[in-house]
Amino acid sequence: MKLDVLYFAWLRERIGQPRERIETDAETVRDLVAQLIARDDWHAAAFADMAAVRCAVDQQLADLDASLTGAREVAFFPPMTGG
Amino acid sequence: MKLDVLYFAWLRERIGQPRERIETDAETVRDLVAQLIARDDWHAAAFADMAAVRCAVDQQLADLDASLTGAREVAFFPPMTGG
Amino acid sequence: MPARIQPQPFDLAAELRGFGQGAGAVVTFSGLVRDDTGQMTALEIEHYPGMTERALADFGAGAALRFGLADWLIIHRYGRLSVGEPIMMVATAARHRRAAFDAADYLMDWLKSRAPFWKREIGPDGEGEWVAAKDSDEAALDRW
Amino acid sequence: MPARIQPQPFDLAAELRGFGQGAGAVVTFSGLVRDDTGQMTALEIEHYPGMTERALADFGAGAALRFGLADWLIIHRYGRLSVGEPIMMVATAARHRRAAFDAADYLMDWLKSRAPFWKREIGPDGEGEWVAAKDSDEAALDRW
Repeated sequence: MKLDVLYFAWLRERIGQPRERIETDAETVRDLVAQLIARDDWHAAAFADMAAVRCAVDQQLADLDASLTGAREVAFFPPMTGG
Repeated sequence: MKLDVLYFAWLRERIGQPRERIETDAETVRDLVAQLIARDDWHAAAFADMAAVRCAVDQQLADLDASLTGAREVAFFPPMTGG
Repeated sequence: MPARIQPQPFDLAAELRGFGQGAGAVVTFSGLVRDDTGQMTALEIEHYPGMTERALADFGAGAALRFGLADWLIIHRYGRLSVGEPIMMVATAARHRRAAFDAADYLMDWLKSRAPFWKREIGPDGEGEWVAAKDSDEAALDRW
Repeated sequence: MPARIQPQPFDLAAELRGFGQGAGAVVTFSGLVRDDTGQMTALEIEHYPGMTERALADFGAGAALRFGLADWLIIHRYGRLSVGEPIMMVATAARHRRAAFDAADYLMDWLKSRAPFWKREIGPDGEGEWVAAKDSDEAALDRW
Protein backbone atom coordinates (compact mmCIF):
# COMPACT_ATOMS: atom_id res chain seq x y z
CA MET A 1 0.00 0.00 0.00
CA LYS A 2 0.96 3.62 -0.43
CA LEU A 3 1.54 5.52 2.83
CA ASP A 4 2.41 9.14 3.58
CA VAL A 5 5.01 9.24 6.33
CA LEU A 6 5.48 12.58 8.11
CA TYR A 7 8.30 13.74 10.41
CA PHE A 8 8.34 16.61 12.86
CA ALA A 9 10.93 18.52 14.92
CA TRP A 10 14.30 16.73 15.27
CA LEU A 11 13.02 13.61 13.50
CA ARG A 12 12.36 15.79 10.45
CA GLU A 13 15.88 17.21 10.74
CA ARG A 14 17.61 13.84 11.09
CA ILE A 15 15.74 12.34 8.17
CA GLY A 16 16.22 15.46 6.08
CA GLN A 17 12.67 15.83 4.81
CA PRO A 18 9.26 16.61 6.29
CA ARG A 19 7.39 13.83 4.50
CA GLU A 20 7.77 10.98 2.04
CA ARG A 21 5.34 8.72 0.23
CA ILE A 22 6.34 5.08 0.46
CA GLU A 23 5.13 1.70 -0.73
CA THR A 24 4.94 -0.73 2.20
CA ASP A 25 3.38 -3.98 3.39
CA ALA A 26 3.95 -3.17 7.07
CA GLU A 27 1.09 -4.39 9.24
CA THR A 28 1.89 -2.33 12.34
CA VAL A 29 3.75 0.87 13.18
CA ARG A 30 6.53 -1.31 14.60
CA ASP A 31 6.92 -3.11 11.24
CA LEU A 32 7.00 0.24 9.46
CA VAL A 33 9.74 1.56 11.76
CA ALA A 34 11.86 -1.54 11.05
CA GLN A 35 11.48 -1.01 7.31
CA LEU A 36 12.35 2.69 7.57
CA ILE A 37 15.46 1.95 9.69
CA ALA A 38 16.63 -0.47 6.97
CA ARG A 39 16.46 2.28 4.33
CA ASP A 40 19.52 4.37 5.22
CA ASP A 41 21.62 5.85 8.02
CA TRP A 42 19.46 8.93 8.33
CA HIS A 43 16.35 6.93 9.08
CA ALA A 44 18.36 4.65 11.37
CA ALA A 45 19.62 7.69 13.31
CA ALA A 46 16.13 9.15 13.64
CA PHE A 47 14.72 5.92 15.10
CA ALA A 48 17.77 4.98 17.21
CA ASP A 49 15.96 5.69 20.51
CA MET A 50 12.33 4.68 20.19
CA ALA A 51 11.63 5.78 23.78
CA ALA A 52 11.99 9.32 22.45
CA VAL A 53 9.63 8.81 19.50
CA ARG A 54 5.86 9.23 19.46
CA CYS A 55 3.55 8.50 16.55
CA ALA A 56 0.13 9.17 15.09
CA VAL A 57 -1.82 7.06 12.60
CA ASP A 58 -4.20 9.12 10.48
CA GLN A 59 -3.75 12.00 12.89
CA GLN A 60 -4.66 10.05 16.03
CA LEU A 61 -1.99 9.31 18.66
CA ALA A 62 -1.08 5.63 18.43
CA ASP A 63 1.44 3.18 19.85
CA LEU A 64 3.94 0.93 18.10
CA ASP A 65 1.52 -1.98 17.98
CA ALA A 66 -1.17 0.00 16.21
CA SER A 67 -2.43 -1.61 13.00
CA LEU A 68 -1.78 0.08 9.67
CA THR A 69 -4.72 -1.59 7.93
CA GLY A 70 -6.45 1.09 5.89
CA ALA A 71 -4.05 3.77 7.13
CA ARG A 72 -3.10 6.63 4.80
CA GLU A 73 -0.84 8.80 6.93
CA VAL A 74 1.64 7.96 9.70
CA ALA A 75 3.58 10.65 11.56
CA PHE A 76 6.66 10.37 13.81
CA PHE A 77 7.74 13.05 16.25
CA PRO A 78 9.36 13.67 19.66
CA PRO A 79 7.27 13.95 22.85
CA MET A 80 5.07 17.00 22.48
CA THR A 81 5.88 20.30 24.15
CA GLY A 82 2.89 22.55 23.63
CA GLY A 83 1.21 25.03 25.94
CA MET B 1 -13.59 52.09 77.68
CA LYS B 2 -15.25 53.54 74.60
CA LEU B 3 -15.79 51.09 71.77
CA ASP B 4 -17.20 51.47 68.28
CA VAL B 5 -19.43 48.49 67.50
CA LEU B 6 -20.28 47.88 63.85
CA TYR B 7 -22.96 45.66 62.31
CA PHE B 8 -23.23 44.35 58.76
CA ALA B 9 -25.83 42.62 56.58
CA TRP B 10 -28.76 41.12 58.53
CA LEU B 11 -27.17 41.94 61.89
CA ARG B 12 -27.28 45.59 60.88
CA GLU B 13 -30.93 45.22 59.89
CA ARG B 14 -32.00 43.46 63.09
CA ILE B 15 -30.25 45.98 65.31
CA GLY B 16 -31.50 48.86 63.20
CA GLN B 17 -28.25 50.79 62.92
CA PRO B 18 -24.88 50.27 61.23
CA ARG B 19 -22.79 51.32 64.24
CA GLU B 20 -22.94 52.59 67.79
CA ARG B 21 -20.40 53.92 70.25
CA ILE B 22 -20.71 52.30 73.64
CA GLU B 23 -19.05 52.46 77.05
CA THR B 24 -18.10 48.96 78.23
CA ASP B 25 -15.85 47.05 80.63
CA ALA B 26 -16.11 43.81 78.60
CA GLU B 27 -12.85 41.89 78.62
CA THR B 28 -13.64 39.60 75.68
CA VAL B 29 -15.92 39.56 72.67
CA ARG B 30 -18.10 37.04 74.51
CA ASP B 31 -18.55 39.48 77.43
CA LEU B 32 -19.43 42.23 74.97
CA VAL B 33 -22.07 40.09 73.25
CA ALA B 34 -23.68 39.32 76.63
CA GLN B 35 -23.84 43.04 77.46
CA LEU B 36 -25.31 43.87 74.03
CA ILE B 37 -27.96 41.15 74.35
CA ALA B 38 -29.02 42.64 77.69
CA ARG B 39 -29.63 46.04 76.08
CA ASP B 40 -32.89 45.39 74.22
CA ASP B 41 -34.87 42.93 72.10
CA TRP B 42 -33.25 44.03 68.84
CA HIS B 43 -29.78 43.22 70.05
CA ALA B 44 -31.07 39.99 71.59
CA ALA B 45 -32.59 38.97 68.23
CA ALA B 46 -29.40 39.76 66.34
CA PHE B 47 -27.30 37.60 68.64
CA ALA B 48 -29.84 34.80 69.14
CA ASP B 49 -27.83 32.30 67.09
CA MET B 50 -24.13 32.88 67.70
CA ALA B 51 -23.22 30.03 65.30
CA ALA B 52 -24.34 32.39 62.53
CA VAL B 53 -22.31 35.37 63.76
CA ARG B 54 -18.71 36.20 62.93
CA CYS B 55 -16.67 39.05 64.37
CA ALA B 56 -13.63 41.19 63.86
CA VAL B 57 -11.65 43.14 66.47
CA ASP B 58 -9.92 46.20 65.04
CA GLN B 59 -10.59 44.86 61.54
CA GLN B 60 -9.00 41.45 62.13
CA LEU B 61 -11.16 38.32 62.19
CA ALA B 62 -11.43 37.13 65.79
CA ASP B 63 -13.29 34.55 67.86
CA LEU B 64 -15.54 34.99 70.87
CA ASP B 65 -12.68 34.54 73.30
CA ALA B 66 -10.59 37.32 71.77
CA SER B 67 -9.46 39.95 74.25
CA LEU B 68 -10.78 43.51 73.96
CA THR B 69 -7.81 45.04 75.77
CA GLY B 70 -6.84 48.13 73.79
CA ALA B 71 -9.51 47.49 71.16
CA ARG B 72 -11.23 50.44 69.49
CA GLU B 73 -13.58 48.80 66.99
CA VAL B 74 -15.53 45.53 67.08
CA ALA B 75 -17.67 44.37 64.16
CA PHE B 76 -20.34 41.66 64.01
CA PHE B 77 -21.60 40.11 60.79
CA PRO B 78 -22.88 36.88 59.19
CA PRO B 79 -20.51 34.39 57.53
CA MET B 80 -18.92 36.13 54.57
CA THR B 81 -20.11 35.55 51.01
CA GLY B 82 -17.63 37.31 48.76
CA GLY B 83 -16.17 36.28 45.45
CA MET C 1 0.30 44.22 42.98
CA PRO C 2 -2.83 45.91 44.17
CA ALA C 3 -6.17 45.02 45.70
CA ARG C 4 -9.03 47.32 44.78
CA ILE C 5 -12.61 47.66 46.00
CA GLN C 6 -14.95 49.76 43.91
CA PRO C 7 -18.61 50.15 42.91
CA GLN C 8 -17.93 50.74 39.21
CA PRO C 9 -17.36 48.01 36.60
CA PHE C 10 -13.85 47.01 35.58
CA ASP C 11 -12.48 45.90 32.23
CA LEU C 12 -10.58 42.62 32.54
CA ALA C 13 -8.77 43.42 29.32
CA ALA C 14 -7.58 46.83 30.43
CA GLU C 15 -6.58 45.49 33.84
CA LEU C 16 -4.38 42.83 32.25
CA ARG C 17 -2.41 45.18 30.01
CA GLY C 18 1.21 44.81 31.08
CA PHE C 19 0.25 42.35 33.81
CA GLY C 20 2.81 39.64 34.58
CA GLN C 21 5.65 40.94 32.39
CA GLY C 22 8.47 38.40 32.46
CA ALA C 23 6.30 35.62 33.90
CA GLY C 24 5.52 32.50 31.91
CA ALA C 25 2.00 31.85 33.16
CA VAL C 26 -0.97 34.10 33.87
CA VAL C 27 -4.26 32.83 35.33
CA THR C 28 -7.39 34.93 35.77
CA PHE C 29 -10.70 34.24 37.44
CA SER C 30 -13.78 36.41 36.94
CA GLY C 31 -17.04 36.01 38.80
CA LEU C 32 -20.25 37.19 37.13
CA VAL C 33 -23.71 37.79 38.63
CA ARG C 34 -25.71 34.65 37.84
CA ASP C 35 -29.46 34.26 38.15
CA ASP C 36 -30.07 30.71 39.33
CA THR C 37 -33.73 31.07 40.18
CA GLY C 38 -35.02 33.25 37.35
CA GLN C 39 -36.27 35.56 40.12
CA MET C 40 -33.21 37.71 40.57
CA THR C 41 -32.64 41.00 38.79
CA ALA C 42 -29.55 42.15 40.68
CA LEU C 43 -27.16 41.41 43.49
CA GLU C 44 -26.40 43.91 46.23
CA ILE C 45 -22.98 43.61 47.81
CA GLU C 46 -22.17 45.15 51.17
CA HIS C 47 -18.63 45.31 52.54
CA TYR C 48 -16.68 46.55 55.55
CA PRO C 49 -14.88 49.70 54.42
CA GLY C 50 -11.38 49.85 55.86
CA MET C 51 -11.14 46.18 56.80
CA THR C 52 -11.82 44.95 53.27
CA GLU C 53 -8.99 46.90 51.67
CA ARG C 54 -6.55 45.83 54.34
CA ALA C 55 -7.61 42.18 54.36
CA LEU C 56 -7.34 41.90 50.57
CA ALA C 57 -3.94 43.60 50.41
CA ASP C 58 -2.56 41.47 53.27
CA PHE C 59 -3.90 38.24 51.86
CA GLY C 60 -2.74 38.97 48.33
CA ALA C 61 0.77 39.71 49.62
CA GLY C 62 0.73 36.46 51.61
CA ALA C 63 -0.31 34.47 48.55
CA ALA C 64 2.44 36.13 46.50
CA LEU C 65 5.04 34.92 49.01
CA ARG C 66 3.55 31.45 49.38
CA PHE C 67 3.29 30.75 45.65
CA GLY C 68 6.23 32.87 44.45
CA LEU C 69 4.06 35.13 42.32
CA ALA C 70 5.60 37.64 39.94
CA ASP C 71 2.40 39.68 40.02
CA TRP C 72 -1.14 39.58 41.40
CA LEU C 73 -4.32 41.61 41.28
CA ILE C 74 -7.65 41.48 43.10
CA ILE C 75 -10.63 43.67 42.18
CA HIS C 76 -13.95 43.31 43.98
CA ARG C 77 -17.02 45.44 43.43
CA TYR C 78 -19.75 46.46 45.87
CA GLY C 79 -23.17 48.07 45.54
CA ARG C 80 -25.94 46.95 43.21
CA LEU C 81 -24.87 44.78 40.25
CA SER C 82 -27.18 43.52 37.51
CA VAL C 83 -27.32 39.91 36.33
CA GLY C 84 -24.45 39.27 33.91
CA GLU C 85 -22.18 41.98 35.31
CA PRO C 86 -18.70 41.11 36.58
CA ILE C 87 -18.53 41.00 40.39
CA MET C 88 -14.82 40.51 40.90
CA MET C 89 -11.60 39.22 39.40
CA VAL C 90 -8.26 37.86 40.49
CA ALA C 91 -5.18 37.52 38.32
CA THR C 92 -1.93 35.75 39.19
CA ALA C 93 1.37 35.58 37.30
CA ALA C 94 4.18 33.10 37.97
CA ARG C 95 7.03 31.34 36.18
CA HIS C 96 5.12 28.09 35.87
CA ARG C 97 1.46 27.22 35.42
CA ARG C 98 1.05 25.21 38.64
CA ALA C 99 1.85 28.17 40.90
CA ALA C 100 -0.35 30.55 38.89
CA PHE C 101 -3.32 28.12 38.97
CA ASP C 102 -2.93 27.26 42.65
CA ALA C 103 -2.56 30.88 43.73
CA ALA C 104 -5.71 31.96 41.86
CA ASP C 105 -7.64 29.00 43.29
CA TYR C 106 -6.39 29.80 46.81
CA LEU C 107 -7.29 33.49 46.54
CA MET C 108 -10.80 32.57 45.39
CA ASP C 109 -11.36 30.11 48.24
CA TRP C 110 -10.26 32.78 50.65
CA LEU C 111 -12.37 35.54 49.09
CA LYS C 112 -15.49 33.38 49.23
CA SER C 113 -15.31 32.79 53.00
CA ARG C 114 -12.91 35.22 54.63
CA ALA C 115 -13.17 38.56 52.85
CA PRO C 116 -15.77 40.84 54.49
CA PHE C 117 -18.39 40.96 51.75
CA TRP C 118 -22.08 40.04 52.03
CA LYS C 119 -24.46 39.47 49.14
CA ARG C 120 -28.20 39.98 48.99
CA GLU C 121 -30.47 39.00 46.11
CA ILE C 122 -32.62 41.71 44.59
CA GLY C 123 -35.81 40.53 42.85
CA PRO C 124 -38.48 42.29 40.83
CA ASP C 125 -40.21 43.24 44.12
CA GLY C 126 -37.11 44.68 45.73
CA GLU C 127 -34.73 43.40 48.38
CA GLY C 128 -34.71 39.65 48.86
CA GLU C 129 -32.74 37.27 51.03
CA TRP C 130 -29.14 37.58 52.13
CA VAL C 131 -27.13 34.86 50.38
CA ALA C 132 -26.23 32.11 52.86
CA ALA C 133 -22.63 30.98 53.16
CA LYS C 134 -22.05 27.50 51.71
CA ASP C 135 -20.51 24.68 53.71
CA SER C 136 -18.66 23.68 50.54
CA ASP C 137 -16.95 27.09 50.45
CA GLU C 138 -15.83 26.74 54.04
CA ALA C 139 -14.61 23.19 53.35
CA ALA C 140 -12.66 24.36 50.30
CA LEU C 141 -10.40 26.40 52.59
CA ASP C 142 -9.21 23.25 54.36
CA ARG C 143 -7.35 22.17 51.25
CA TRP C 144 -4.64 24.80 51.78
CA MET D 1 -16.57 27.11 21.43
CA PRO D 2 -13.63 27.12 19.08
CA ALA D 3 -10.05 25.96 18.95
CA ARG D 4 -7.76 28.10 16.83
CA ILE D 5 -4.17 27.70 15.63
CA GLN D 6 -2.51 30.76 14.15
CA PRO D 7 0.87 32.44 13.72
CA GLN D 8 -0.34 35.96 14.57
CA PRO D 9 -0.72 37.35 18.09
CA PHE D 10 -4.11 37.35 19.82
CA ASP D 11 -5.66 39.82 22.20
CA LEU D 12 -6.92 38.10 25.36
CA ALA D 13 -9.20 41.05 26.00
CA ALA D 14 -10.83 40.96 22.57
CA GLU D 15 -11.18 37.17 22.70
CA LEU D 16 -13.04 37.38 26.01
CA ARG D 17 -15.65 39.90 24.88
CA GLY D 18 -19.01 38.16 25.27
CA PHE D 19 -17.31 34.98 26.47
CA GLY D 20 -19.23 32.91 29.03
CA GLN D 21 -22.50 34.87 28.93
CA GLY D 22 -24.80 33.46 31.60
CA ALA D 23 -22.03 31.57 33.39
CA GLY D 24 -20.97 32.50 36.91
CA ALA D 25 -17.26 31.76 36.63
CA VAL D 26 -14.66 32.37 33.94
CA VAL D 27 -11.05 31.16 34.19
CA THR D 28 -8.30 32.00 31.72
CA PHE D 29 -4.74 30.78 31.35
CA SER D 30 -2.16 32.53 29.17
CA GLY D 31 1.32 31.24 28.46
CA LEU D 32 4.05 33.75 27.60
CA VAL D 33 7.50 33.17 26.08
CA ARG D 34 9.91 33.19 29.03
CA ASP D 35 13.68 33.42 28.82
CA ASP D 36 15.01 31.24 31.63
CA THR D 37 18.65 31.20 30.54
CA GLY D 38 19.21 34.78 29.41
CA GLN D 39 20.35 33.21 26.11
CA MET D 40 17.03 33.00 24.32
CA THR D 41 15.68 35.63 21.97
CA ALA D 42 12.69 33.75 20.61
CA LEU D 43 10.84 30.48 20.57
CA GLU D 44 10.00 28.63 17.36
CA ILE D 45 6.89 26.48 17.48
CA GLU D 46 6.25 23.72 14.95
CA HIS D 47 2.93 21.91 14.74
CA TYR D 48 1.18 19.19 12.76
CA PRO D 49 -1.27 20.96 10.44
CA GLY D 50 -4.54 19.07 10.22
CA MET D 51 -4.02 16.95 13.30
CA THR D 52 -3.57 19.93 15.62
CA GLU D 53 -6.89 21.57 14.72
CA ARG D 54 -8.76 18.31 15.06
CA ALA D 55 -7.08 17.26 18.30
CA LEU D 56 -7.77 20.62 19.96
CA ALA D 57 -11.39 20.74 18.83
CA ASP D 58 -12.02 17.15 19.97
CA PHE D 59 -10.33 17.59 23.28
CA GLY D 60 -12.04 20.91 24.02
CA ALA D 61 -15.43 19.35 23.30
CA GLY D 62 -14.60 16.42 25.58
CA ALA D 63 -13.59 18.76 28.40
CA ALA D 64 -16.81 20.76 27.93
CA LEU D 65 -18.85 17.58 28.48
CA ARG D 66 -16.74 16.32 31.36
CA PHE D 67 -16.82 19.59 33.33
CA GLY D 68 -20.20 20.90 32.16
CA LEU D 69 -18.73 24.00 30.57
CA ALA D 70 -20.98 26.78 29.29
CA ASP D 71 -18.18 27.95 26.98
CA TRP D 72 -14.55 27.25 26.16
CA LEU D 73 -11.80 28.61 23.93
CA ILE D 74 -8.30 27.44 23.00
CA ILE D 75 -5.89 29.55 20.94
CA HIS D 76 -2.35 28.33 20.22
CA ARG D 77 0.22 30.12 18.07
CA TYR D 78 3.00 28.67 15.94
CA GLY D 79 6.03 30.09 14.15
CA ARG D 80 8.65 32.38 15.70
CA LEU D 81 7.61 34.21 18.88
CA SER D 82 9.75 36.73 20.75
CA VAL D 83 10.38 36.62 24.50
CA GLY D 84 7.41 38.13 26.32
CA GLU D 85 4.89 37.36 23.57
CA PRO D 86 1.78 35.30 24.35
CA ILE D 87 2.08 31.69 23.11
CA MET D 88 -1.39 30.43 23.82
CA MET D 89 -4.49 30.81 25.93
CA VAL D 90 -7.39 28.76 27.19
CA ALA D 91 -10.61 30.11 28.67
CA THR D 92 -13.37 28.16 30.39
CA ALA D 93 -16.80 29.26 31.62
CA ALA D 94 -19.03 27.33 34.01
CA ARG D 95 -21.73 27.91 36.63
CA HIS D 96 -19.32 27.42 39.52
CA ARG D 97 -15.66 28.19 40.04
CA ARG D 98 -14.51 24.63 40.72
CA ALA D 99 -15.54 23.38 37.26
CA ALA D 100 -14.04 26.41 35.49
CA PHE D 101 -10.73 26.04 37.36
CA ASP D 102 -10.50 22.28 36.89
CA ALA D 103 -11.34 22.42 33.19
CA ALA D 104 -8.69 25.06 32.47
CA ASP D 105 -6.13 23.09 34.47
CA TYR D 106 -7.05 19.88 32.61
CA LEU D 107 -6.84 21.53 29.19
CA MET D 108 -3.40 22.89 30.04
CA ASP D 109 -2.08 19.52 31.23
CA TRP D 110 -3.31 17.99 28.02
CA LEU D 111 -1.93 20.73 25.77
CA LYS D 112 1.52 20.40 27.36
CA SER D 113 1.91 16.70 26.58
CA ARG D 114 -0.67 15.58 24.02
CA ALA D 115 -1.21 18.39 21.53
CA PRO D 116 1.15 18.11 18.52
CA PHE D 117 3.36 21.15 19.08
CA TRP D 118 7.15 21.22 19.40
CA LYS D 119 9.21 24.12 20.69
CA ARG D 120 12.76 25.08 19.80
CA GLU D 121 14.79 27.82 21.46
CA ILE D 122 16.25 30.51 19.24
CA GLY D 123 19.38 32.27 20.57
CA PRO D 124 21.45 35.20 19.34
CA ASP D 125 23.38 32.77 17.08
CA GLY D 126 20.26 31.22 15.55
CA GLU D 127 18.50 27.93 16.07
CA GLY D 128 19.20 26.20 19.36
CA GLU D 129 17.93 23.07 21.05
CA TRP D 130 14.48 21.54 20.80
CA VAL D 131 12.79 21.90 24.18
CA ALA D 132 12.68 18.52 25.96
CA ALA D 133 9.38 17.24 27.32
CA LYS D 134 9.24 17.30 31.13
CA ASP D 135 8.48 14.23 33.21
CA SER D 136 6.45 16.52 35.48
CA ASP D 137 4.18 17.46 32.57
CA GLU D 138 3.58 13.81 31.76
CA ALA D 139 2.93 13.05 35.43
CA ALA D 140 0.44 15.93 35.66
CA LEU D 141 -1.84 14.10 33.23
CA ASP D 142 -2.25 11.19 35.65
CA ARG D 143 -4.26 13.41 37.98
CA TRP D 144 -7.29 13.32 35.66
